[in-house]
Amino acid sequence: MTTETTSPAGTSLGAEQLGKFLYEMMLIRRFEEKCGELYTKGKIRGFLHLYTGQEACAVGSMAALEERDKIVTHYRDHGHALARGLDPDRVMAELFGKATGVSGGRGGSMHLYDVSKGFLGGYAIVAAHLPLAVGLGMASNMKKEGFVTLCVFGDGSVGEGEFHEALNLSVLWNTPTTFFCENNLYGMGVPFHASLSTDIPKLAAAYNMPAVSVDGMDVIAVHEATRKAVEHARSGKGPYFIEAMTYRYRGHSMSDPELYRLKDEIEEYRQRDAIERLKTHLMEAGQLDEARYQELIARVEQVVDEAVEFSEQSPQPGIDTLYDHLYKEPSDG
Amino acid sequence: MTTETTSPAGTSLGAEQLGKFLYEMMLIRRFEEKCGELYTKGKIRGFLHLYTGQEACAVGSMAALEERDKIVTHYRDHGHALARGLDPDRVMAELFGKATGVSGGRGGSMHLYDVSKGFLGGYAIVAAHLPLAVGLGMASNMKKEGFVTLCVFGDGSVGEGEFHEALNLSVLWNTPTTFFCENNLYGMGVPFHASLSTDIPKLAAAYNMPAVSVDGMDVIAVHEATRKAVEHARSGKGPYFIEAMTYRYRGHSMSDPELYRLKDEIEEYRQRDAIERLKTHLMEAGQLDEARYQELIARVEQVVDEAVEFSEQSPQPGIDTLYDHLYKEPSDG
Amino acid sequence: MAEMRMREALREALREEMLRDETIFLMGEDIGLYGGSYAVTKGLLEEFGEARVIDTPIAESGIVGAGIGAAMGGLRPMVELMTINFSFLALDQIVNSAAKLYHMSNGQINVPLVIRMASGGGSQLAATHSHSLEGLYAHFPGLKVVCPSNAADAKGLLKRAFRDDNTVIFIEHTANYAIKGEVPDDPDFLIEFGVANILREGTDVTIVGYGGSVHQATRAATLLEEQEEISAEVIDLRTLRPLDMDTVIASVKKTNRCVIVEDAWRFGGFGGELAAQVMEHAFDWLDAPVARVACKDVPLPYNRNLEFAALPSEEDVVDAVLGMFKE
Amino acid sequence: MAEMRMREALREALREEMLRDETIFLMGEDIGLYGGSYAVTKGLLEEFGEARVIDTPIAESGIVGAGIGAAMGGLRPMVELMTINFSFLALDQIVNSAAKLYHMSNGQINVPLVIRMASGGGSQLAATHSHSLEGLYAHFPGLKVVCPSNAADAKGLLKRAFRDDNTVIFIEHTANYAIKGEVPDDPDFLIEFGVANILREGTDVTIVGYGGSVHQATRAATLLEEQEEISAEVIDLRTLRPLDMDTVIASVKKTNRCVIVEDAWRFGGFGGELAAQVMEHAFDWLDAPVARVACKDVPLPYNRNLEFAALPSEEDVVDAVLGMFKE
Ligand SMILES: Cc1ncc(C[n+]2csc(CCOP(=O)(O)OP(=O)(O)O)c2C)c(N)n1
Ligand SMILES: Cc1ncc(C[n+]2csc(CCOP(=O)(O)OP(=O)(O)O)c2C)c(N)n1
Ligand SMILES: [Mg+2]
Ligand SMILES: [Mg+2]
Repeated sequence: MTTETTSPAGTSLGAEQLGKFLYEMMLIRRFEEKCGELYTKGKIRGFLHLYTGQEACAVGSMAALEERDKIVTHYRDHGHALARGLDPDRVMAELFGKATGVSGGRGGSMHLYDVSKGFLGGYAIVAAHLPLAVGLGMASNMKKEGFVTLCVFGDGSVGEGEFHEALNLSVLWNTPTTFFCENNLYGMGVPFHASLSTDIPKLAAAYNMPAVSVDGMDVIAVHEATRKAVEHARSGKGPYFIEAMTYRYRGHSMSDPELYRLKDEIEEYRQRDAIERLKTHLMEAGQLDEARYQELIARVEQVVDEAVEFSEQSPQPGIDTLYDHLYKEPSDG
Repeated sequence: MTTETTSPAGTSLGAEQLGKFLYEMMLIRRFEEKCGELYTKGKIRGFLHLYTGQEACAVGSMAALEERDKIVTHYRDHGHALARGLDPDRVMAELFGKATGVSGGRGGSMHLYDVSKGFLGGYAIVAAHLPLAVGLGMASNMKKEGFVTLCVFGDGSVGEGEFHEALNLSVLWNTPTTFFCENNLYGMGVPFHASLSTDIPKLAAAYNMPAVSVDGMDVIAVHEATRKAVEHARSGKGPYFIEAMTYRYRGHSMSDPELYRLKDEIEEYRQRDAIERLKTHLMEAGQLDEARYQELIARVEQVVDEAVEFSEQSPQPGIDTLYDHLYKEPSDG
Repeated sequence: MAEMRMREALREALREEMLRDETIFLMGEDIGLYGGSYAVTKGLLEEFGEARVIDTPIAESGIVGAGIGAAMGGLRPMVELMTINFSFLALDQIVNSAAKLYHMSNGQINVPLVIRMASGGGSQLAATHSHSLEGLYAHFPGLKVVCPSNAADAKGLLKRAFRDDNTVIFIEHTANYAIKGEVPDDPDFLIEFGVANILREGTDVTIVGYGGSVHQATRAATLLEEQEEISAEVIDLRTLRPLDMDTVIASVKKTNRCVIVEDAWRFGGFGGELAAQVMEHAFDWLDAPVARVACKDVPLPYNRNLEFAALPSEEDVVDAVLGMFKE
Repeated sequence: MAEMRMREALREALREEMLRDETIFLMGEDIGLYGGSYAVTKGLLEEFGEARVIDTPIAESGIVGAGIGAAMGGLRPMVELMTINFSFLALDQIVNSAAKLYHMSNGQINVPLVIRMASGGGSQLAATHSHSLEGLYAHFPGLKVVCPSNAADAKGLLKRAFRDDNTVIFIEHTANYAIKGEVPDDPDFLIEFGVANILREGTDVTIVGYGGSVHQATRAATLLEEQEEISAEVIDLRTLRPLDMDTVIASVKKTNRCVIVEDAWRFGGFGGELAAQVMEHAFDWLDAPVARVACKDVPLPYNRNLEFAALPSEEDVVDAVLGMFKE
């Protein structure tokens, strides 16, 4: 196990790529803030888990994937969906429960899917998708399709039995899987050291797979680590484990009274905000100026507004579709 | 993680203790051989998992416990029951399904219980008793009773999610638990390296508990290791992990066609037989002679014969007891 | 008597029982610092401390197993599984250890364990988070299954659960948490298991519900009286195991008609058991087949309209009753 | 046609389907080197190699999850869970992922997975190892549940399962493995799901069974004919989901009496669903309440006499039928 950090200065990533990172992180940030507002207004219902603070994780990791690769993630999945290039209109429409949503309004916030993008879902049962990622890896190996599966989950998931079963199976069967743990320090209200007796990468390494810890508030560090992990998988070397140390600015879900942490802590992490850091770096490197930055803000604002507008205008799924998609029939093609 | 071995010469155990070990191992051996015969005759039914070959594990570990301590083990549990001092008559009667059996004929081979001996059961769902051991440790801590729980399981259990959950919980909650893994190289027909991506003590150590590997065909080594683990627990230092490398001479259960291993391998392990080794040592040390050994053989034979006789003579539980012990009522005391 | 919500009544039960019996402790996911995901355990960590209110990792099988072990060791643990949806992961421990040890050990080991969990649909939590599994648990001999429908029952039944020597599966419908009611403050207020509650007397039809579905039953009874002049008797089962069929059968012998309302999927749900038992014991009294109103047999969709369409409503109950009078 | 045991018919089905479709592979506990704990997969490792016959660790949740993932990735896996008793540990994967993904993804992701497991009591394996959970699985929308009672059906249904685009829970009663029968060798011999089989025609009473209990039903029918001159029609449901109630209802409308036989515990078992549906659809035809013969509501004891007393027997079925004629 090694801990990896990078400096923006030392990266091989070009200005265009970094600009894209900045834009995507800003989009997710704004999208999530809007979701928070819409929840309060009753436009979005059910459980809603916002991703603000963790943007670097989704953006840095997804950029390391190819089109053929697959993603399975947890219920805090809007960021991953957007970073993977799912249509913001259709992601938002899903949160509205509309027929145009990525899951036809059936899944809601915790269950986003877009197979055309290899986005195989948000999973709402903690750690349940880890074995799925192993199975996808078996398929990639057996069909010699060379796709890698990125499997995203939180620190709280590490205590579940399926974490153990999946890591063991993936090493045994040498599956092209990148396990990506977003350690945001809490599983709901429980600090991760109160739910795990050890360090996460130390445990992962014990299964005999490479395991690193990276600064999850640094999009470049996340990206470099994921690129390595994905290359490792693609070259037939099997699974790889990444712990990204990050932080969520909002409560666990919209109903979290946040009794368990202090405002100070949030403030401390905001000082290390991934968006601010990348912005400062780009400005210092002369790759971004205030005008261009304002443009990005405007563009993000517009995309989110359009997504809301699209969702408002979209139809509800018909009651007559209640029994749709219960079983796949041969006629479904 | 360290690997420990001992030599009989270097042990602090006295002749009496070692003689007791020899007798107990011989008793288990003979008891199991008899069970095998009785199964073929249809006297014992259901699943029967014999313990021959692994005697040193049960005998060495149980001797490290005090009366107040508790044991939970798996379905291959006759050896542990006998080593813990359960009445051979009543263990055998249980296998006959008789009312006088330790579980009243309800449990059978895989589900032996004797609460008066702190023997809290054989568990037939692989790894399901590991969390129970943690809970027993919580009770010991909360009630300040100072009892230690010895939790015995096989190498095949390590792949289960509950292994992970239990080890993590035990370290987090600092429970007085001794995890004792009898690595007999196979989980049914699967070699352990085909079901686990790593070494067992390496994995256990990753949870931040001491983990050792000992020669499970050496009763003294097993005993010393368990004594350390139990002291560790008793002094408030929490869980401890022991892997005992051992071997079962018979098939997994009576219905095992044994397609997966070669006779050679069995022969190889028989060369390291724990009973033979201790016998040789005691003879060389002048603590045992042939006459005394023959006496032991006769005694063991008699105990086993009496157990069979007792079981044959014992009554079947009455059909009218079918609904007994479904719920504990206040009147049950 | 004091007026309070069901969540507060549950909290009162926990507090009082913990004060009464030192061997009781609570463990579960986010029951401490977070205050419980449905705020039932709020304040208990502060009052009783970390030794008796334990935040656990997310490890359902492990913590239920630890609860069983602690019970075997002489304590009386309560494990909160947050929601019933996560209890699938602990089902082996519940069914193979908690429910069977007393039997398998020939009466040597009992498991006095209370497992609490929130249940039910209706909050747009979608398919993975909207299960109603009361009937599934009731199938297993060795378990007791409790599903309170109101604040007072919740308190009396939960207190009773802590005085049982067996494992009690205590299922709280999320829609009930905020419902207010008068709750006795006698620290020995207990409600016995296996005693159904006739919520409303009537003569024309018996409507049976439990947990969440009691409320559709009651509202339907009001509608039937107001709009159709049909007098419905409403029975709240309160516990599914033990099950008080005597009260139901006596009612059906009076009304000659029976509708069962439940939140679970209809197909293979507990309503089938109830309907079959009514037929077995009151066949000659029935003027119509026992009707079942239940969740449509689909995973619950997130979309509000679809979810509403899937869940049983008071209108569905009214329709079922009217159907019986038409024939 | 060739005569073989059910275990061999299952093996034939696996072989033929693997030869037909390269995307099919098998994984499970001890299906390879050991030859399968009930010898169903014996020889397949040798024939198809390690890539298509995979021995797994003992990790039920993990391997079922991996099967789901492999199915999502375009393969058609079969996961053998050794026995249904261990499937509790995989239940979350089965219910929350396999059964719901097609719905939750709005038809984007289907899970063509076959999960095979041995089931049932009667072998003195005691309480943890004697479950009958066919009805439990049938409760979950999104799953298909198959329980063959003989060699030919086992083959035709298992082959059919591999051609389904959904998750099929395939449950094999251990008492059936050794039963011999004539089995078609047409590689496209398929039995459609949702088509019950009338094993024996009769006019006085309809006896319904599935999986293991079909045999008690059939033996009871013989006894009834020989000893009581009662003509029983015996129906084997073959699949519980989809369920062919039409065949059952048509039969009951002819016989006016119905007995359901199942291996599961009576209370909350699938028999309740069947009884309720018979009442719902044939109320006016019934001369007596539908009777249920099932396992007594206790954990199955090891002792042979106690186990026999707990399990449903042909005598129990005969008694239930005679009870209907007495009234
Ligand atoms: C099996 C299971 N248990 C409990 C829950 C309830 N739950 C939802 S999210 C969560 C915390 C998960 O924390 P973590 O994995 O760290 O992810 P984060 O929310 O911090 O992103 C819990 C306990 C669940 N969804 N599934
Ligand atoms: C959860 C579960 N899965 C599968 C089984 C079937 N089974 C019984 S013993 C066994 C092998 C266990 O091997 P190991 O833990 O090494 O113990 P050993 O038999 O070698 O002593 C298996 C797979 C079971 N009893 N429980
Ligand atoms: Mg977290
Ligand atoms: Mg082993």
